[in-house]
Amino acid sequence: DEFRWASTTDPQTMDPHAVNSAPVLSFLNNIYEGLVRRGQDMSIEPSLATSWEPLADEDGWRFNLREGVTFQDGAAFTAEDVLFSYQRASDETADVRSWFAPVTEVRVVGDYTVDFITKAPNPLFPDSIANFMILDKDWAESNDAALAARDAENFATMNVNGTGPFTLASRDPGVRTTLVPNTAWWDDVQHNVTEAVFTPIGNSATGLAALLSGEIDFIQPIPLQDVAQVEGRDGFKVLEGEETRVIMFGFGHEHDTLLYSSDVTDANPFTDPRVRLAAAHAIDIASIDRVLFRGKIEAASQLVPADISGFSEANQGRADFNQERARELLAEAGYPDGFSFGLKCPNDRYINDEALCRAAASMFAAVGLNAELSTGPVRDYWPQLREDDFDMYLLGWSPGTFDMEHPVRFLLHSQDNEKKLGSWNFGNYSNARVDELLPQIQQEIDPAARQAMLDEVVAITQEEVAYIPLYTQPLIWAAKDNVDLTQRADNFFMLRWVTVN
Amino acid sequence: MIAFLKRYEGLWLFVHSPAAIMAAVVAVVILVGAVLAPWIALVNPYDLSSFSLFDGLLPPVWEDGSNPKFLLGTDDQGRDMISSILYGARLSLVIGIAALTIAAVLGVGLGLAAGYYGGRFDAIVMRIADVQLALPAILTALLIDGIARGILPAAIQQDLRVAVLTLAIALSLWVNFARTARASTFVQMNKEYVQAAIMMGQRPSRVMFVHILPNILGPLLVIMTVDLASAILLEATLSFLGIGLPADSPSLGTLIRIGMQFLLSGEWWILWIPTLFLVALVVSINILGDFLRDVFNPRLR
Amino acid sequence: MLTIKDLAVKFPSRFGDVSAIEDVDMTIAPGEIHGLVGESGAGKSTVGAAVIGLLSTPGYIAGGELTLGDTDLRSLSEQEAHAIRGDRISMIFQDPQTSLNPLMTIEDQLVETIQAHSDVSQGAAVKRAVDLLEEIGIDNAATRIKAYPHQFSGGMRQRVVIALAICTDPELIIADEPTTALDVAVQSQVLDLIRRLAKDRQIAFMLITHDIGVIAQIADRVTVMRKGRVMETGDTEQVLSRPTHPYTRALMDAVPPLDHRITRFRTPTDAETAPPGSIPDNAAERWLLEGQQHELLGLTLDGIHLSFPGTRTSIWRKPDPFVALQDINLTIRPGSIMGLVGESGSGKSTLAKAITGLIAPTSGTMFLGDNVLPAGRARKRNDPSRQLIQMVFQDPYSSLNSRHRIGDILSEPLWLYGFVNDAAERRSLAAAMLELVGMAPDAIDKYPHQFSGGQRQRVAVARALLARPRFLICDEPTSALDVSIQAEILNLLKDLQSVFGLTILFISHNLAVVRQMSDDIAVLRNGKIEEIGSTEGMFERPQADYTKKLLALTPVMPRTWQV
Amino acid sequence: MVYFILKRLVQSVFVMLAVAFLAFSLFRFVGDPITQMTGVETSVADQERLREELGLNDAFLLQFGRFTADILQGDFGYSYRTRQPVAQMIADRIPATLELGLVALLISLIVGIPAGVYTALKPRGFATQAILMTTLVGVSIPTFVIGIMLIFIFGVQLGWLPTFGRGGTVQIGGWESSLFTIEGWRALLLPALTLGVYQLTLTMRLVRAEMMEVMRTDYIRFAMARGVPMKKLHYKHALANTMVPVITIIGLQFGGVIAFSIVTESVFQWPGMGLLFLESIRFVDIPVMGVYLVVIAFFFVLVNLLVDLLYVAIDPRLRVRDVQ
Ligand SMILES: Nc1ncnc2c1ncn2[C@@H]1O[C@H](COP(=O)(O)OP(=O)(O)OP(=O)(O)O)[C@@H](O)[C@H]1O
Ligand SMILES: Nc1ncnc2c1ncn2[C@@H]1O[C@H](COP(=O)(O)OP(=O)(O)OP(=O)(O)O)[C@@H](O)[C@H]1O
Ligand SMILES: [Mg+2]
Ligand SMILES: [Mg+2]
Repeated sequence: DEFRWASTTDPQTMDPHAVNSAPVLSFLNNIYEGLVRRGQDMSIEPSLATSWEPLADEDGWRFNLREGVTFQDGAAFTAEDVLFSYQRASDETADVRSWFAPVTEVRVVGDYTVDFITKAPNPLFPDSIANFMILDKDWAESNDAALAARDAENFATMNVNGTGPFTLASRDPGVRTTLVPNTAWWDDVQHNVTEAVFTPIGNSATGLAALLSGEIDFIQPIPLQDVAQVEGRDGFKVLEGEETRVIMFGFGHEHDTLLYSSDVTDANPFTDPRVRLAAAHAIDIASIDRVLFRGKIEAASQLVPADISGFSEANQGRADFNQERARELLAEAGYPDGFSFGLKCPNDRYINDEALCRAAASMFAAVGLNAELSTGPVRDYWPQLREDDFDMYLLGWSPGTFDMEHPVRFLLHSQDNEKKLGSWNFGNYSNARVDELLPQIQQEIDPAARQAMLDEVVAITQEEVAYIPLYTQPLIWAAKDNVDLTQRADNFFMLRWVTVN
Repeated sequence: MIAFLKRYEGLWLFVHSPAAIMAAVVAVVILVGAVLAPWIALVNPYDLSSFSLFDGLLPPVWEDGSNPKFLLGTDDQGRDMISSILYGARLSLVIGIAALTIAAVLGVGLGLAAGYYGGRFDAIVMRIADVQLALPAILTALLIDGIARGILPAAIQQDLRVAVLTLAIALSLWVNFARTARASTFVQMNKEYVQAAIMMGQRPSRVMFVHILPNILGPLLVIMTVDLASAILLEATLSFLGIGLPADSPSLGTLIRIGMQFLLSGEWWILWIPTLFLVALVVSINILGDFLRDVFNPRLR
Repeated sequence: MLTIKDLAVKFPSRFGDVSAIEDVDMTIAPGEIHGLVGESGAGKSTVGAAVIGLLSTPGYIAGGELTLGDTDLRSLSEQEAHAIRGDRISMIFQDPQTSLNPLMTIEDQLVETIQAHSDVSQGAAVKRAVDLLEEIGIDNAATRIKAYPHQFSGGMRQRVVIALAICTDPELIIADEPTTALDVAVQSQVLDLIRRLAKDRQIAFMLITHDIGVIAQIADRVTVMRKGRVMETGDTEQVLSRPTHPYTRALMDAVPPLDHRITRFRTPTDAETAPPGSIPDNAAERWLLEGQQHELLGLTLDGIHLSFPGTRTSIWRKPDPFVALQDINLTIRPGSIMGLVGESGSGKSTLAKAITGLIAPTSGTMFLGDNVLPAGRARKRNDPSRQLIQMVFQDPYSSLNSRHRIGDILSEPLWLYGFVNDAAERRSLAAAMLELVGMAPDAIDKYPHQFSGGQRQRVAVARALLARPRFLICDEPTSALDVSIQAEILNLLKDLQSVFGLTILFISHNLAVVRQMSDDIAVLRNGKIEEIGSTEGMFERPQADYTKKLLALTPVMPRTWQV
Repeated sequence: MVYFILKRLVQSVFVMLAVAFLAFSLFRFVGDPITQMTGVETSVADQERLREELGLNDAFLLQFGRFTADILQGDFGYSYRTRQPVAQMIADRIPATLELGLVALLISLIVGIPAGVYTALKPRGFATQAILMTTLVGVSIPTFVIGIMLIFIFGVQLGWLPTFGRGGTVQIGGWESSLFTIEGWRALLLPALTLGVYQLTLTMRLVRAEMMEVMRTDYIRFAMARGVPMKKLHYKHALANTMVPVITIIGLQFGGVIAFSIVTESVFQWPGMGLLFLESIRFVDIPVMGVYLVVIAFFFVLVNLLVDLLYVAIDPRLRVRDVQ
């Protein structure tokens, strides 16, 4: 059946290697496939590779490829295509090349066998390439699309040739994109979609109106406050879940002084863990949940939600809402009357981000932490964070690999440009032990030992209040009642699980 | 009494125009409320400790589940609607009036000079006006906002958002003043009193500001009122597009923008009460503008 | 045929109903030209508008009878009244420049009017329109009819207006100042046309004017109005030569005669307007006399040439300049009054502006006394001539800044030229000057709009005098005023000139006025001086053809009628 | 005439260059395109390299010079966001915006002019007061609120009209038009109305003021005095003369229509230039923003030129050549 859906952002390109952004990867996962893929529960399962195992004599992984798979133009899928796609995706022009940072070489072993050689043991490598999509070598080369489009468009920007369940029927960027099923798909078809039309709708009220008026069958996401409205209407349903994204406050750990304070100008109180803990105690997560999120969030204790691998079961506690304690801690740290500081937040990045920050500022103020709130669009938010232009900031993090190692690498390890570590650790939280543990975690094959190390990292960073984890961001999708679909925790929407009744 | 009123024709007209009286009452009430906001408002939206998320989303008193403390309910931050609106009107009016003043000074000054000197100077001013017109208000706002962000130290940017926005609105309004002032000045330039003044050897600045300006004030005043309304609306629109004020400095426009999120969710008051308020304000300013237009129209005298 | 009885018209105003006219009685017979005279605001136009049913809102007829033939005009419905307009009653307005729709051709306007009232085909209507234009003296009517109004001259336009008024064969035409905006030559043509139409077609005319000369020339009967009431009505000859009403008599006295010079106009001696010099020991007078640093100053213009740049319409061709003044040589003797006459557009005001430095001549030299007078921008703001030369403008309504108080207006020259540095002193001097020009000193705190045109012109004169000028330019100072008020202003100017010994350039298009005022006269036409000489000489023995023609065409009262 | 047009064109080039310059200087401050172009995991070094490649590290004037030089050669560059040619992206979106703007303008004229005439002729009537008040309230509500309200009333509650997009479009010589299908018109109605409300009020008030002025002129009184039928008087004589000044203002307001179409397009997900511009701002897509502004300036200049020509067409006094 025809299926029409909407989301806020249009995928900018049809080239799977040009842009590493969720809208693009999510959309193209319907068209292209990788060696492995994620199932409904986010677990890794075979896709173009039927099986994989660590190499015996060197660090790396061997992938055994599926035979008999053809691209949508009819060409056969072979190991050459994997090698080609690797080269393409790890080229300078590609935005996804960081996935292959640990890889030193890819070897075609046979028509249907490929080896990925890594610098060091890398137990998580297969997990990290779930979004690595394979193109046909001949198609790309003969259409001048051997490299990802960077400055100008190329053939792959507007055209596709994947192995996946759907293929592109028409594309009008920013307006509508139509997919039709790939009749030659190798896997069992679970959907009954004959044509799928995607429309980006930027304004959430408009999107909801489009759903309620029946012009679209499904929309992702809808605003939290409208859940009741949709549920209350006949013929519509809301799908609620939790994204893997944890929202947190970060601090300017390495700043000597506050940038935005009107009273404390010669020191940075946030270098004192007691102050950071005080801030954590000031947050009334229950009220945030009730008023801002209508009871749809889960409080977070660490930088990943509970169902992510590596989650530290041992450290599930979080600083409770305790204004008394917060004031005490401030007094202990030498700020009995509190102080003022600057709080930076984006206003178009996370669900209710601006409202959250306003509420948090008000909660901080109640214990004497007077936040000067400054919000702005994300387009100049990141540059500000990169320039260290904050005292405290809001950040959401979704582990791309669905493993705890990801936030440790990006958010907890000290900044290290050379090794490309700690690149989103804007406040440069730095702990020698954490830095020491990260490479070990990355290489440890034994799950228990690995978990122990992760537990240690979480314990340290909780102890030091490196961040204040707040909650896991909810995922709210809405659809017509007659549509069955699967909501995956990474907020990817897979057409192959859609059935229209 | 009649004699007094006859002397002040505008006043006489005023007491005989119920619409104008009503508009004036509404405008004055809003104005007074805005000025007195710090003293009469229940909470101060700028003082984060004066309200609490705990009180969030309470409906107005006539609905179930309300808290009599908050007559018109609270928003998603727990701010009293009445207080937010009073402070919001305060900010909107400050921005509107300030933007208007800048626009008027700039526009009238340039327009007067263009009309007075004519020739090349006039041509240059009018081309600049064309450039301004070709850059719609929204884009001007973006430009100013962007430049301010680029050149001002981050620490004061937030404090200057209001100033930046004001300037942006002012820039998009000055052309109106300049064109009107220029056209009226052209008319006045042919009037004999101006020629008399020039002939006597008076300074150009004196001719422009002492002689001509008072005579072209009428149409300018009308533009002022109409543009005050547009300035307030423009601010709301810019906020909607995300280039206006941050949510914690609630202008009427920001309140409406925030309220838009609750259009469907059942918390109607968060959107509709500020909207109603804005409409009342803008309509009454416009009515007063129309009224002024009548007063200044010599044909209706 | 038209009978007006006890007509009253009221205008509801912000302060209650105001009676514009009351108890107006008048009858007009077919073919009769009925003159309606009176000062401004007397209600002349209101009578006309009431008859044709076009009172400007919110005016209404409060009482009386209006009958045309056997139709009671007051009982008509809105539609019926509109049907009568054009069909039986037409109207001609004062200004031919604004009476025609600028966006439609003459043909369209004529045809639409003809078709509105008679059921004729387009072709027939066009033919009738062409015939009509020819009849009223437009050559080449068949092609000219395609033109737009702006392509016609003023006189032709007024003829078109008349053609529009008569194209439906009305019984009555109300002509509201039909010639006031026209030159004498054109005026006489239009008046001839009206006379002919009245005679040939038996159209009745209600001719509203304040020019007694025009009335004297063509009106059969005349009605004199004042303040909304009829003062006197009767045969033209009787009313003008043997007025029974004192007001009519006063009005006649104020009419300047063309054929002889009178020293002073007789005006009703009003306490308010005591002649200057009669006020004993006036402070302003003393101040003026003691401040005369210069002896009498004359002005000489030598070969003045002035052209305006034309508007550019092509990239390749430089536009032809418009020559406004050519080779003007003129000497104004110290202490004399030089009259400057000429039709509209002849360059009179341009000459005045050149002398005041508002515009610069293209070539030629000007001398004030023995000194060269710098031209245009070359004249510094503090050049002494700025003070020595002052001007009284034509339009008393725009020559005073309506946003300034009279006191401020009068103090300005005192302050500007550094005569008096003390504000209080300036004020008392201004008050004294008001007295000198015949106004109550309490005027000092009022605004110009609180005064009549004549009073404003007095203020303008006062402002000019307060600069202690030696040379005064009066650019049609009375053309916007009623005859009676004109007489007062002219008297004032004469008196001031004799007391202070000013040299005056007196500009007017009214030959009769110039004759009363000036010692010498220059006649200007198309930017060239046609003739120049002493006033008496010129009026008695005009040399140039143009001057002769002007004199012949100016409507005058027959000498025998004059009181 | 030719001289006049040429003169306007020269002035127009100046205006466009100035707009381009201003526009270009603004982009430096909108945000950082690089962080928007790359993913979370892209390393700082890779970002730097990209920045260098795009010439973003060059001096401002150099960048501007390159931008204008390219445009003058007909090269509008490529979008940072989609990597498509900007010229094509904009060209694809022009029809949507123009049709929306023109229909909005049309609505404002079709409704505004008669309403203006009516309220001018019956200045004290009850209907007049009602019309004036309604429109006043109409323009006092921010555009975006009106748009969403219309969507919910006519799209969701009544289900009469679509809530977003352009509906059915057909290609006519490369021009994607929604004016030739019922669906297209249904989709166009609400956005055009939203966009037109402000213009409508403005047009109405202008026509009303001018009309009242014109009705007092001598030539109207004279036309009345010679019995020209009332209808003709109002709609031929008075209205034509009213339109002369009204056209200028409406022309000038076209810039406003285009500007506010940004808001309308974003509310109705109308795939026009305004929506593209907003997206481009979000992604700091400098080439697209630059070309957009130049195109807007071009439209503005074009409309002004048209207005001048229209002026000449309406008003014979301006046909200098004809004067004999
Ligand atoms: N529209 C109006 N509203 C109020 N009063 C009016 C109006 N029109 C005329 N009047 C009044 O009616 C009186 C007569 O005016 P009217 O125009 O008939 O005078 P007039 O004799 O034609 O004067 P003029 O020679 O200046 O044309 C004046 O006092 C004027 O104030
Ligand atoms: N600034 C100007 N630019 C171009 N032409 C002008 C300008 N000023 C005046 N003229 C033209 O110069 C001619 C003379 O004008 P001027 O005002 O001197 O006439 P006038 O004799 O005073 O007429 P009136 O009796 O109507 O006042 C007119 O044809 C006029 O159109
Ligand atoms: Mg009159
Ligand atoms: Mg003149």
